[in-house]
Amino acid sequence: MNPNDVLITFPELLIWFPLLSGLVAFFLTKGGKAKRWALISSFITVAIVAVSFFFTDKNYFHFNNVSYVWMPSIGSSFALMYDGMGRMLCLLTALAFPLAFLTTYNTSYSKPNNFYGLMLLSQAGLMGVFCAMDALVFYFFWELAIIPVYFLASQWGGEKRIQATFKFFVYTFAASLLLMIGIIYVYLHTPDGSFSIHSFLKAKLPPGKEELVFWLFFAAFAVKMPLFPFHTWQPDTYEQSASPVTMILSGVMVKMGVFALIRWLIPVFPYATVQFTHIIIGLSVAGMVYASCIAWVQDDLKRLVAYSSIVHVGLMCAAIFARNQSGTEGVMLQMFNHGINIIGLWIVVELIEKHFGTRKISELGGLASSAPALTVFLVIIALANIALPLTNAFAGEFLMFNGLFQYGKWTTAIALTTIILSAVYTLNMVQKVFYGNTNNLTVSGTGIIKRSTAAALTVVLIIILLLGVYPKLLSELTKDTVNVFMNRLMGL
Amino acid sequence: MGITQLLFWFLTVLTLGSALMVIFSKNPVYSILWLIVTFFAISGHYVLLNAQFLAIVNIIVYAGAIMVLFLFVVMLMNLNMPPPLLKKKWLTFAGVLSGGSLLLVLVAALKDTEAMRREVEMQTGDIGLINNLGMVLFKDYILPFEISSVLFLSAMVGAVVIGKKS
Amino acid sequence: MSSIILSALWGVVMMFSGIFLKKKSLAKYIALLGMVALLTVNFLEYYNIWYIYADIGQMLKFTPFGQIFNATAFACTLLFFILNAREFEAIGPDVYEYYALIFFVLCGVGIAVSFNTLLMLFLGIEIITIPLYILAGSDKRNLKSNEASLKYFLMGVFSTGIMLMGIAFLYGATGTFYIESMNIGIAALQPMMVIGIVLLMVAMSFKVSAAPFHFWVPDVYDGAPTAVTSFMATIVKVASFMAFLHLFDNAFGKMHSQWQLLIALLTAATLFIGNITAVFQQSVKRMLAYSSVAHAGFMMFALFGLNTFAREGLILYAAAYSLATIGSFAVLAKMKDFSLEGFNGLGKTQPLLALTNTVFLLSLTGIPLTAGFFAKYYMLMGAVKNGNHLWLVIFAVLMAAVSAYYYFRVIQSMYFKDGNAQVTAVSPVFRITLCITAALIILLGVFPNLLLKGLYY
Amino acid sequence: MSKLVYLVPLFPLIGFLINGLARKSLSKSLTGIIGSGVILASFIISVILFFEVKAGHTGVVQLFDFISIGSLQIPFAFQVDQLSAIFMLIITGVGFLIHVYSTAYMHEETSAHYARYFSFLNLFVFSMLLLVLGANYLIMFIGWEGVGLCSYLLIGYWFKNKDFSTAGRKAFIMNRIGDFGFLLAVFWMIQHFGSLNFTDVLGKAAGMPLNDTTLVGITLLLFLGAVGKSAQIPLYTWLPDAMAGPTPVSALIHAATMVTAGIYMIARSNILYTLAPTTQGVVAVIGLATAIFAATIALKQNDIKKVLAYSTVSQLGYMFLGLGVGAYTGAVFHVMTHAFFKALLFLGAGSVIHAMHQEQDMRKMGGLKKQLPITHWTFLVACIAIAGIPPLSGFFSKDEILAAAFSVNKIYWIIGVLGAVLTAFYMFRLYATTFLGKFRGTQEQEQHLHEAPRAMTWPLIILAVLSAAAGLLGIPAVLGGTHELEHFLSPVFAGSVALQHAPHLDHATEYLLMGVSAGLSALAILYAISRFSKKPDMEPATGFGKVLENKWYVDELYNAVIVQPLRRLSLLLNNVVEKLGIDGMVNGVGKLVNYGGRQLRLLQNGQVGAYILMMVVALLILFIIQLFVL
Amino acid sequence: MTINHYIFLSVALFCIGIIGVLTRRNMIIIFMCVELMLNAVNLLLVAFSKMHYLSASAFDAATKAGTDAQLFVFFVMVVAAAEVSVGLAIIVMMYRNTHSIDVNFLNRLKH
Repeated sequence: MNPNDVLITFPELLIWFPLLSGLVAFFLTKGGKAKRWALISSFITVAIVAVSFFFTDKNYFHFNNVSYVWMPSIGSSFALMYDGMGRMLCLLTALAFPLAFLTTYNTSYSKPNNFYGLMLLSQAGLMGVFCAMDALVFYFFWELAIIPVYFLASQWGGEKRIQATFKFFVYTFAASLLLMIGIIYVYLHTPDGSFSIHSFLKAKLPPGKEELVFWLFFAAFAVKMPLFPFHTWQPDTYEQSASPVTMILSGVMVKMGVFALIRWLIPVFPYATVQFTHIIIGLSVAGMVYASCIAWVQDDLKRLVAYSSIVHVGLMCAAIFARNQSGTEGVMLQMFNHGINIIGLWIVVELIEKHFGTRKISELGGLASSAPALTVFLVIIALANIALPLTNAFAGEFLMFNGLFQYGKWTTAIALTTIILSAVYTLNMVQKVFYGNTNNLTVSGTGIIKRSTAAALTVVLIIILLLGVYPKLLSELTKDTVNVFMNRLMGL
Repeated sequence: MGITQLLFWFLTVLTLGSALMVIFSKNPVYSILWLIVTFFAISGHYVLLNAQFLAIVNIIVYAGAIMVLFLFVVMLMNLNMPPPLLKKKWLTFAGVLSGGSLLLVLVAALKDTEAMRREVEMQTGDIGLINNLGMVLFKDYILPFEISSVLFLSAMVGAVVIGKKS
Repeated sequence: MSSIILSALWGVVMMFSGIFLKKKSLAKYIALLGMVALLTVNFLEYYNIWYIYADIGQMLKFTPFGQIFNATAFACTLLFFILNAREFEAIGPDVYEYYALIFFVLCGVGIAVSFNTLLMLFLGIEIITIPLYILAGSDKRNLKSNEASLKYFLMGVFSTGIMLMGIAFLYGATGTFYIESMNIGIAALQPMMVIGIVLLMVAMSFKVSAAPFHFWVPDVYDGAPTAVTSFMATIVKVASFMAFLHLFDNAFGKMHSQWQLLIALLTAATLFIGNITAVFQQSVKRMLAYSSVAHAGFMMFALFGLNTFAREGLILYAAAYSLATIGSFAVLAKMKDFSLEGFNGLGKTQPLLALTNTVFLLSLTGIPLTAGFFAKYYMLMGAVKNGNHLWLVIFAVLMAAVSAYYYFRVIQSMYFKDGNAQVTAVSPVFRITLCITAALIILLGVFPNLLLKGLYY
Repeated sequence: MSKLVYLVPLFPLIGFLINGLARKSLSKSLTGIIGSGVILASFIISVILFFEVKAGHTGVVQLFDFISIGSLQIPFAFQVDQLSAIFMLIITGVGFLIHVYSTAYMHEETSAHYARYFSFLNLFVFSMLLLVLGANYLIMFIGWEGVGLCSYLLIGYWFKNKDFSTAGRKAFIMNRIGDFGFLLAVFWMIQHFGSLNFTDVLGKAAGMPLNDTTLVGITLLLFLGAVGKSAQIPLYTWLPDAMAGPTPVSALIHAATMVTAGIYMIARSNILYTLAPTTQGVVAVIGLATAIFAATIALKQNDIKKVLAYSTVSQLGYMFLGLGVGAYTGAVFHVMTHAFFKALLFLGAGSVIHAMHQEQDMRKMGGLKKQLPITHWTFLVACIAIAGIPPLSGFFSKDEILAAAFSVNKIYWIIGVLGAVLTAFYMFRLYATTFLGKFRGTQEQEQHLHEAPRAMTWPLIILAVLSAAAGLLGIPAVLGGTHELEHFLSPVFAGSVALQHAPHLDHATEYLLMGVSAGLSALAILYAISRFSKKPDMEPATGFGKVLENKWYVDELYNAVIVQPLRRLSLLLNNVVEKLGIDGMVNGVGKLVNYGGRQLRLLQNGQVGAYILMMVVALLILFIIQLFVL
Repeated sequence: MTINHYIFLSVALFCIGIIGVLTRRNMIIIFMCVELMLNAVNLLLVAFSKMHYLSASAFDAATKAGTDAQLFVFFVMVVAAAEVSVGLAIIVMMYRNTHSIDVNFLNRLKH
């Protein structure tokens, strides 16, 4: 394939398309226009990603890689790559938005044009993060992705949304700035003075500094993931944001941190990684148990899901730092599957909140009688969330724990207690919300699932079961990335 | 100790003494008058250094024009009643202390260095004469000279804008 | 050179047209004409087309660096004029004189960024500040304005004294006023040199409002008429920074390692005081004043780093910071209530103002896609490249996060809080100019090279 | 033909999908036909497969790659051999009978719930088949978790009742605790053997030294999994609570199939255990302890299903004892016989409950012999079988285990026999209280007493025949039999048998042992019948009896020692560490900045003099630093 | 005379000026103290000028070294004059509005 024959590459298309349609959405002030526009746009994005899966061959290199000169004076270029991991996360991003839009298709937000415009902008930012091959471009999108989310979360949501979002924003912003220093530092030590990831991999940091810079990077990623004990912004933000925003935040944004660990942190700082493995795995595992315990005593559905997300992310982080093939492959699977599962959970939570007017576990009950179909969906998604076999999350968690086991038996044993605790809090929630007798709040659940949400839930369900039975679909996709990652670690 | 030295010490004592009087006089008018004395003493130093042009300019511009202007303003405001020193004693004390320590620090830093032994030409030398200065001013320093006219212009405009009654 | 002469001349023109033209409203057109002429002349000069020749001896030295800066400053002033035309008319009767004074200041700016001797530095700085004493007090009946003017004046002349003492000591140590002749790299400086450098550093820090020499800033910025504050906080401040950098780069660059720690301390103090104090401000005007102190802290990194990144970064920072600050002051000037509550609900009553103001505030925070991001980026790059005192860089970004706190409070007020923000009449030209300013910020935020590649013409 | 093995789990899966998805549109009879039909289909294929295996055609059938990461290849594959064939037969056979039984038993449910019930039941059979068919530990684990899930769903089938759903939750969590061990073992195996396939793992393990640390670790962890699944001490408490589910479920899950998964798993991994005598000791002791402990509790229970539940726990203990002493065949044998008679007991109990209109307290029954003749006779057969009276099946299987226990440790045997005696006693206490004596229920109940419909009685009869006759498969040599089962299973346990060198008991001893246990049991039966047929204990128990009635207060103990402290810890973490500690720290930074701002701005006091003073002081400091410090 | 005499004299004068600025409340006096500081600078510059002249003339009798410092002093005086005109205008304006020339009176703007 001649590079000149390629009109536009997939990664570019995935960034520009949502960006432009997002900008257009701002001007669709009338009625439900913006809503429809956003939905159609997000479907097209899914279609683009779907089409891109036919062009994975090496022959299509030029469809998937691009590099424009951006700032020659400091050696930064607008370089994008669409590798297996990027492809998978782009797919997740592409899927997350229509799911979010479908769920809330019957909700009317004030100023829908701004709402949907900002949503699409954040999609563009996320795509950029997952495809960036240049540290500066990466940082650029990294920050860009959260700005729309800040506005979204502050404008639409719960009562305390402004404070909660503010905390989230300042927290992540501070951490990102540390990342910026880290990037600059590495850049200045690259052999060819470039921000390209390939130059970053060749950078030779002076002795004693790699550790410091490692932490600068790690801080940003840890806050974003969020890793215990940097997580306190998360439950508040999830609780207060509007559901579509929460879906994006937890389903996709969280993956930015995990993604960045694999793409940037560990390959760039292999020695520091080895050095701090114990600390980070320790933190992750402690965080898993800690968050599980806390999830148990939550009364708010959103907070409960938020803490469960911390547990999952802790495991992902630990598995990455175990630095073996099994763990990394597991993380790959889990990045996608956790995204789907948690979006599914949010859909159910959103439906419950909208229909019954509360998210308090103590105020709900007996939904299995009043909303049996919802119960089926929720139980399956919740079980997927606790990684029951033959649901999508199982293979990933299995591989991650397996990877962690190669790091340490006792650590794994401690981490593995979370499968018990997760069963405890999940089933506790299912029981309190769905079983038992209905009360006057929950007496009628007719019409809780609209056609659009049913479609969204069905998609989630299909993915859960399909990837549960045949995880290879995903693992084949990311195999190359894992191999590259492992070779990088082995080659040292 | 030659006459130059004597003069130098005399002028030095006069300069510092009158300067101190400036800041310690309660009446602003006295302060101004002491300041004029200081300027004269400094002009004396200029003469001693054979910087005749500056000596004259100093007297004309500073002691003559500027100080009269000050005096004029003070008189205009009819402020015979001197405001006391700062009410807060500690602030006065702090001021004196910090000014004094600044002096101390500077003196301590400078006193032992080699450069301090260098001689200063007294009474002779023609660079300070108007002949030399005029030539340089209007040949090499024409640009700053013109620039300072802009400065004056802006000061003038400003004084008018501020000063005129609206 | 042409721009220095032309701006001085245009100042005179403004003065005289004030005498002949009685109508206040004409002043802005003449001023705009002058600005356009200045910009044109500056560009021509940049491409080596000279129309005015003057014997400058060795007193001034023109570089593409200074010319790009001039172009930036003039362009900002142009926007500033358009945005603040009405404010000027509101200050007092002497509109023509205000414009004349601003042109004199621009003359000073031209000198201050291209001086080659300490004498020209001194004169340039004085030409900048003396008209500002007046402008700060131009709202004569307003006691706050008077107070601002007087405070600025008293502290300004004091700093002039400090600066002159520094110059004297430098002269004593080196026997010259030419800055390049002073630039000798020696291991141990003699005390006179040290004293001179420190005194000059203090004096320049005062001008650029670096802590702890910033105390005049909040009071003066708060008290002066908003349009004047906007001018002082932007063009004047960045020009002082250029002078600061120019001086310390060319005169003491080779002794960098010997005074770097002091700059680091000043930077840290500036960042700390500026950002932390801004957090608690209730008046947006005063908050912006403190934020200007905080930004001075970031610009100090240019002196801290003193390398190519830092120099390029300062240009970028100057442009980014000036555009954003001019913009947000312009919006502020239209507000009836300068307090934070006064902004409540601006997003609903004036969506365009709120949107552009958001862009300005985001740029000030340093969010990507705005010029502020790359400005900060270059500054930090310069500092990290320098290699010393990495703690300072980390401290700086933490303080930048604090800055997000107070800038976003304004954004919150505008969008997320209920209220009915009142603004005075806003003309279409104002709106368009505001949009242009915002667009420029975003353009520079995506392609900072547009500005920087001019440096290597 | 063995290629068709995938059909065995596939049919129930299809049944699950049809019943689950179309639950609102299917009629009850259609649901029942689909639900039972798919199991029948599986059963037929199982039978065919069984004969294939018998003819020596064993092997692994690979369907697709489940996980393949570098060198770690975990295929989705089924193992068809003697052990899985037997279990397949038990599961589909007993499962089919229970499905048929359920069609009648659950007939009062609405059709949607009815379909839900059958879909869960089908899903359960599917999971159980996966468990026994899996050719590696991962597929086994999938089924392992799957049955846990189905157990959760079926126990909480009547979800409106909070206690029932709590019981379901408890079952799932207890199972998860077991899974914790299972998973760790799996990871350890991957690390050590690089594979999870039975052939690889067991093959590689065979060459390892005795009592290797890794082996002991793996086997202990696997055993933890078995403890959870098969309800052994200390994780047995879920099983009695699981009686909250519909009675056929109790029969299927909590007697015949799921709880035996642990035994299957250890039997499958027999070589590992044989090579880890330490673990074997642990298994035997825990099994024995459970057997006796549960038996004591069963003595004082009044709920008909609770008695059966504890008896299940107790019998499972025997099976573990068998595994612990190396009598793998015996354990499997007991699984089989137990599946028949315990399913029969439960179904019989279900018939009684059905007749008594959901009354489960046997103190309110009595004298049902006349009204429920078929139930009564089949129940009696089951009771005799479980009590270990020759020649019914329970005698042979239990005796085989006890004999093996005796040859390892005499004390095992003594306690085992004690447990058997207790079993006989409480089973006949149950029998006597329920069927003998006078009716003690209400008038209304008495009028409605009726024998169950045919769909319920036929399974009872079939199971009764099986309970009575299954022993024939394993008549030991000492009684002149050939022990068909041992012969059949020998390829699976060949490795272990070769390693074991248990002293063979001489015939005299064996006779003695059999005689003692059977005799004592018979005495206990007679005593129980005479004691309870006339006047069952109606008074609330006192003293030690009360402790037994309250199950040794184990649930309360767990609650007080584990659950409540954990919950309190969680609350503490949530309210103190999270809110005040971590979040407080984050917010504290914000507050600190705010406070700093408020204090710092006081520097800006508006006084020019002060400003200049600060400038001078700063100048002074800079001088001092530059001139004297540097 | 050696240069240190002049340096110490100037520094002393300068510091007296600073002390005056710090301790007085009358704005006019403060301003005068600043003038005192400027004069200290002027004196120092002239002294330096003569010092450099002396050392330069040892090598070149026709040297003009030191001229620039004296011209600098001239410009300082120019600027000082301009400042005085502006400063006094501001002080007068202030006085007109408040009838006070006490700097402590200037405290509307703070915090």
